[in-house]
Amino acid sequence: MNYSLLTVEILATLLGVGVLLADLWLPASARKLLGYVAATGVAILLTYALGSGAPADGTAFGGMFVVDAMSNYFKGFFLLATLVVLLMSIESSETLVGYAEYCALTIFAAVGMLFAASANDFILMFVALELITVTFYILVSFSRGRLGSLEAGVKYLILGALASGFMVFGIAFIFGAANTTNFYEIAAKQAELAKSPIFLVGLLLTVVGLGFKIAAFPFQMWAPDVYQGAPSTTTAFLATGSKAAGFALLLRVAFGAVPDITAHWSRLLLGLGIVTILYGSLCAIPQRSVKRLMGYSSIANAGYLLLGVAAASLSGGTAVLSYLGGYIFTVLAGFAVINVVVNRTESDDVSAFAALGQRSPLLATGLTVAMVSLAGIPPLAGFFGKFLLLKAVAAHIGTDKMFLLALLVACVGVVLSIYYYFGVVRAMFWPRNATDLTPIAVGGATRLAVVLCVVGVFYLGICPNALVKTAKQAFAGLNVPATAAEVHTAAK
Amino acid sequence: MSAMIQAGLQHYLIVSVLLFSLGLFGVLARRNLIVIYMGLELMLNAANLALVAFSHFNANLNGQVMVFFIITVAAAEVAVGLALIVALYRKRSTAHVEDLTSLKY
Amino acid sequence: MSLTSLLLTPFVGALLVLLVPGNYRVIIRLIALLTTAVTAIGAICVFAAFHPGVADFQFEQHTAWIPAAGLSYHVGVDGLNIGLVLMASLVAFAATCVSWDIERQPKLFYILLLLMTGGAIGAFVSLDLFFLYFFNELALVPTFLMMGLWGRGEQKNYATFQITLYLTLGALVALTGLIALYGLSGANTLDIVVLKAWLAEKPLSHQVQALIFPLLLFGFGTLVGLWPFHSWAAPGYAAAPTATAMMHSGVLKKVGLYALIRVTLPLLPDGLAHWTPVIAWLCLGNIIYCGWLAMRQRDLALLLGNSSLAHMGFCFLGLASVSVIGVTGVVLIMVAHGLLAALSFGLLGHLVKVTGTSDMDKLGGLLRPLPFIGAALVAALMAGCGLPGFANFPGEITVMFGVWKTLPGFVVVAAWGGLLIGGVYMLRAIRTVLHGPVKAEFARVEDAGCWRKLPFLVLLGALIYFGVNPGSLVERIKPAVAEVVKAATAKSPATEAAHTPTATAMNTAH
Amino acid sequence: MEHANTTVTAAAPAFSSRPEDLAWFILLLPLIAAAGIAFFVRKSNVLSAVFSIGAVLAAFFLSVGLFITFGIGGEATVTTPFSWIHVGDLNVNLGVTVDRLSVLMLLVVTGVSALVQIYSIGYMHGDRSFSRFFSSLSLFTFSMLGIVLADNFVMMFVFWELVGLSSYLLIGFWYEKPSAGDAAKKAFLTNRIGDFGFLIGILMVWAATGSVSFAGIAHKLGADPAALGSMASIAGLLVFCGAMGKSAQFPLHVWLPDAMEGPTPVSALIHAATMVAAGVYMLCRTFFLYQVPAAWPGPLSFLGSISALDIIAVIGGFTALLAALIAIQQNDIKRILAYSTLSQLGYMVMAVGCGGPDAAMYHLTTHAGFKALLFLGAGSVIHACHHEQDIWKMGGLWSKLPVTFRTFAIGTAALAGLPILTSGFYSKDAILDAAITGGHPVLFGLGVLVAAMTTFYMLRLVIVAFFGAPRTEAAGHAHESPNSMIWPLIVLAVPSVAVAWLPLGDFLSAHFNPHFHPHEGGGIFGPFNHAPLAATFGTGALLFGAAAAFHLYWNAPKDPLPGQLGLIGRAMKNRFYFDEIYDGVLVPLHDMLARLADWFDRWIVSGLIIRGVHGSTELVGRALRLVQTGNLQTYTFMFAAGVAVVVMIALKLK
Repeated sequence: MNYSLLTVEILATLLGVGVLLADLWLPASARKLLGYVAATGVAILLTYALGSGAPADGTAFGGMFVVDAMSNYFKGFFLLATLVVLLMSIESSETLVGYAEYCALTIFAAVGMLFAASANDFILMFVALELITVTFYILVSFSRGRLGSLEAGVKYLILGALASGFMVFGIAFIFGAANTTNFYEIAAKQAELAKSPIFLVGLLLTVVGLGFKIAAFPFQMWAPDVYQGAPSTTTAFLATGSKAAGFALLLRVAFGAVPDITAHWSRLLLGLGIVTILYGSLCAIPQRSVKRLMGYSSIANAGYLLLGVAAASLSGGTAVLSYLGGYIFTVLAGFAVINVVVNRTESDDVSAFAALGQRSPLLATGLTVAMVSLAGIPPLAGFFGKFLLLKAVAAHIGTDKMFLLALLVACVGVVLSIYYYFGVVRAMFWPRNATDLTPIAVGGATRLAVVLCVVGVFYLGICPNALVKTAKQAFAGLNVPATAAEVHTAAK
Repeated sequence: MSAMIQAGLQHYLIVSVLLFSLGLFGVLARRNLIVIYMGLELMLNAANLALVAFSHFNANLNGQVMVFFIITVAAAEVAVGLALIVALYRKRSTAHVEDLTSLKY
Repeated sequence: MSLTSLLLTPFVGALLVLLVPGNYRVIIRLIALLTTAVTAIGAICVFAAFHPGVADFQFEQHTAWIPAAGLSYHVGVDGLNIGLVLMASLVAFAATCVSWDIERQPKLFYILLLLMTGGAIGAFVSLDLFFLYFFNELALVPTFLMMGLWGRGEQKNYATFQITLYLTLGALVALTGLIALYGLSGANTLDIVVLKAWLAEKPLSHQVQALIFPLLLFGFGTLVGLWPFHSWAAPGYAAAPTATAMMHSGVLKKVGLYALIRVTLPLLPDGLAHWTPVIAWLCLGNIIYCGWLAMRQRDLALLLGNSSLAHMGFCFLGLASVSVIGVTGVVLIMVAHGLLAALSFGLLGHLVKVTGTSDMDKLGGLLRPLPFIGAALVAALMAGCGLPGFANFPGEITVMFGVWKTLPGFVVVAAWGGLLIGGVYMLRAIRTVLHGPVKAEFARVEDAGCWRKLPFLVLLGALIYFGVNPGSLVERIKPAVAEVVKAATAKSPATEAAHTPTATAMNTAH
Repeated sequence: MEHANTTVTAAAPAFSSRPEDLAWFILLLPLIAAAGIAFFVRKSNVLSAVFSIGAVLAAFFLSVGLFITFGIGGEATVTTPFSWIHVGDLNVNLGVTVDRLSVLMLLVVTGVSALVQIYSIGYMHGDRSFSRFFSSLSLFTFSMLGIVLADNFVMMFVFWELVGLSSYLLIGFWYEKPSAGDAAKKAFLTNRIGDFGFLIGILMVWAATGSVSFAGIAHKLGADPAALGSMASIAGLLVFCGAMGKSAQFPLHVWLPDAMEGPTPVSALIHAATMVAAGVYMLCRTFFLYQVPAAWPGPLSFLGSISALDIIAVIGGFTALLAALIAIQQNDIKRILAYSTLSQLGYMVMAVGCGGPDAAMYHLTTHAGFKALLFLGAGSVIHACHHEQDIWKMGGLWSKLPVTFRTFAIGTAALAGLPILTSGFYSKDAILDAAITGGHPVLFGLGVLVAAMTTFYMLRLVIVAFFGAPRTEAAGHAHESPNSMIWPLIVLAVPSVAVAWLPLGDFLSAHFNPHFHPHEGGGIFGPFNHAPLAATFGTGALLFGAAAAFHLYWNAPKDPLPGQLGLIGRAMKNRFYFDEIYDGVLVPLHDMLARLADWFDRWIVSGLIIRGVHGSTELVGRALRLVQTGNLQTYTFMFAAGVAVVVMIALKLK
């Protein structure tokens, strides 16, 4: 077996273990150093994975583990998210008891994501997801001293386990109906499987599990509570890595295993997307807690991404991948700022951000860029992602009016989102009553994280060509058969 | 032997679904976190049962392999979960879900 | 000066300002002023070097940008946008001049202003509709922040959010239309030149055009304040700081109209024909209804805001005529109104600065202490009610000539609105604000000092120049307009074929 | 582009050495002066006056040159060297028409303007906006010359509006006086109503003939008189609307009396001699529009063969009568003259309507002279009496202001139409003659009646103001005005008499009728020879009016008429309540619509719809987030329910 395909995963695991072990010998005062070490390690891994280390396409573990353009695409972003989260966490190394464990767990979760990106079998998918989920149970409740963190942990635990239960049950059905759990093999016989209700139910239950990860309606309930309660760095990771992993698997299942059924269910996905957008956007309007707001925003964004999945086309998949790329940078930029502010003010209320524009122009810029990008306004990454998504959806409006509805709902969602995102911006620049105007000093790591993300957001907004091209290749690598709409387009 | 009903796939599946439903009911109806967690384990085991049954009737050992994975994962989950619930109990002296509503709306 | 360097100048300026520490105020101001001055001079050079009588794009530059999505960076000017580019850069220069007094966070202010400028110019020169949208939206956040940070009035917050949400919604609906055009045409590009050639070969069916057109009309229309989507404009401009109001009412508002002409005339002729009556009726909403609103305003800022909406009505009227004369008039009005709106809001800014209010009931007799500002305001308000000698007049009269043959009744009503209703509120404003005995508290307010007159003189000069010599614009506008109108009115056989069967099918379905 | 008596030189190289190119200089000189004063010499009163008067005098002498050239058989030309807007079939050039009509008008405008400006040096002495005054006057002169020279409708409309602007600026010259501001506004807006019709008329004519140039339209109508189709009469009337505004014809006459709020020289120049005559001039210039057969669209077909000219004549006659009636009961010296101006304008419009544009132009020319004289004289009186304008507070001024009195008397005689001696007699006679030859006996009678009334109210003014004993201190201590004010009076008195002996009527008739031959037996007794009816009745009316005035007012301490006329007198004094009707009906109507729109916008659009959408969205958000109870039980339940729903929907999609 070709273990070289797993180099990144293996190295990442070793890094995690190393960090954990190093903690045993390091004095308590040097804990902070571990964050830097971990971050540096991840950074090296990232350059390795993007550069020379990117393995050639291939499969391992009997087809369970696949390396292709898509897995490489996601792995880059997972490592990037891990890097930024680790950088952010250095800011809170004092408040997180057992900081070394925190770093190690973050890396372990990242390993789960890396495996998820390569999973080509329901078994590996399950294991990778559980690796992510179980580590997140701990990461979410890491601030054991805070009731909110514990409560969020328990809620995530119960609902996560529930989702796992459904998913496992679904996998059992799939296995029963298809007699295999490998995506390629399922894809080969999807025509007959599509007639099997057992298979369809099993597939749906599996998708439910993924829906939980991406916080799509109606499996979104955990998101606001957990986002709010968890430590900010965890929330950031949850919103980026965990969500992206969910989408990586969703795309693989939907287009790698059962593309025809996905096309058949596109209206279901579309409907879920529409409802998710509306739910997330509407609920976010009255929010005062910025982290909770980000929870609802995350729901709404899941809705947008679902529209891209529902388009069930090359452009749709490309859009989802590009969107996720920009989204990761954007959200990380936002949370890097939120993390600092929450740490300093011990509040995540909007009023805690009052006059941030004067207290720390860098943080204010970072959060503004994040909010504006989330709202989908050029020249930031969020805009381009939304543009591609809407474009993918619009390709269908000639054939199905529901896509037109989705398009309009997406517009409404964006307008609603401007309302709440810009509310945060307003609080930073012209607060109703700002009492505290003392400058906020920002540590080097956070500074680096914010700058990195902001530059990324701008770069992907202005020069998204490389990203889009990679995304297109990645998605095309799933061997998605051209859908009716694309055949139609090509014929014109 | 002939008097005995030959246990077919659907019998296993029915049991499995019943088990799953019981577990789900436990999750939905019970207030105590520990009990809810037991319900969740029941759901996982229902899946295990179904997998084993399918594995047997499909003559494919992969299902059994999957079961091992599930058991392992469930163990890990239980370890983390119970630790969490204990930590919560220490903090709040309660393991009832309705007491856990500081994060809402 | 190439269009790209013209377009990049404001952004480079913004970058330079960003690099200067915030407490070097004078340097920041000078950089901003110099940047816009260079932009303005560059635009004048481009305008002068532009060959009249040629319908093709000039100063074209083309680079593949995002080939993966079929998007390209393509800039160029023709008759439709050459005047707008000039107008935008002049207004930007004037807006920078009048912002000299910004005391709070001048660095941020000038960065935002320069971004707005770059966005506006970019939107006008972009021939790829994606970039048109892109650059237009670029100005949204600066607008929001400027209104919030430096805005005035009690309604500031509400107005800021209203304008932001409205403009986003409009822009998004328009984007939806553009994307639909992109997707349904099958051309897989938003480059206007390519799309035009493509659609000339394979026009969209009548039904599809009638579906896309309203998205563009109401989307872009909202950006212009098409009735009944006008509510954001007046309170927004009243709450905005002077420079923002100048840039927005003068320049950015025109982007929507420009895009409407640029896109719908050549690409969606059937859709336009289908919706022409609606446009004609809605434009009366602007001309008459918003005129009446202006009559009732007691706040000069709201009055100007509503009057600017009324002027936009003439543009829609001209568009509805789908004639060379009418559309030429529309472009003329767009240029003229840009200058005029900027001038009016700039003068209003000075009034508010020295008197602290724009409430007309509190003002009075200001012509005595403010001879220059007062006289310029009289000129601006008179230009606003269509007085010859200012650029608005040739525009409005050309529109009326252009529309008369197809929609005479609408012209009658529009003329009533423009000549009478416009006259009533403008003169009322002059009467209450400038005429009458001067109030004691304003007897000593300061007139614009020596070089502070510059921005107003620039705008006034341009208004008068184009008012006296509209030919310099018309000759440049005409060929391009003739081209798009030809595309909009000529029914290609393909179009006939495409929509006749549909119509038959619909009939049988019924 | 060939017209009966017009040569068109299109796109000729600008300013070749032809004499008609002088017209451009005449046009632009005042503009240069206005701009020069505004931008460069604002601080210096002397230089301002020099600039302004110098420019207008130069223009005047150039006009004299042109007049002589064309008076002696020069050929009418149109020069259109600049294209203003040329797009599609809309082709607007900047051009000048130089023919008998325009050169005569040039002379009037520049002449009166020059005199008024000289007069203003004295009258406006010490005013702190002295230079602004001269700048505005120059701007006005420029705009007025533009109307005179315009060779097409659009250009005429442009200058039409500019004249409106300069009149606005000058009426509101003392803008700190609220009444001045209001009057300026009213004048501008009333004119705008007329302009509205004018513009629509232009559009109609353009649509039908494809041209906006006078020569082009005339050519087209000459070839095909029915080119305007069923809208011929309507188009004519719409164009006449413009004249109704500028020349203050009923029902748009209300602005003119209020316009007297401006400085008196302004009243003399703009609201007596030139601007108000623009309407009449325009009707004469576009007379070809009215020579087409009457045609009405369907709903108005009952009007049959009644032509636009007939309606114009009636409106003119009615205005003349109405204004004369009002003038009889006014006490403000300037208002009397204002209503007199109205009345005389009505006269001119009536003349055009009766098919006598030459008579109208003739009267316009003579009227410009003597009415300017009367206004300047009134200004001198007002100046002398310390800005007292009520004639009943004057008296006995003839000895204190000898020159003013004499010139004023000459003006009065000319206005009343004193036979043989004054120019007014000849032009008025031409109008009465036109009414007869045009077949309008009723209008002829009306004209005679108005003539009598004119004599009556003018003599009332002269008798009350200049004779008897001084009724106030101010009148008692009045002094003659300075020389700069006296001299223009004397100069203006000359044409009031001298024009009488010039063959001006024939000069004009030749313009409108190329086959015109001067009457045999012309000379100063001409009217009695070839229009005996008109001349006799005119003289009779004069005598009757004079007798009545002397009877009633000689040595009268107060006005005896109100007592005798009762209710009608009150109505006359209150100007037949037109202002009240407008203020009470038209203005509130528009205001009400505006109020309605505002209410709708405030409560329905901004309130109900926008705030409603905003509020309900927020409400939905608030309600929806209640789903997020925070209770795990709810969450698990919803999760399970969600699974069920999704599975059901998915399987239904089969």
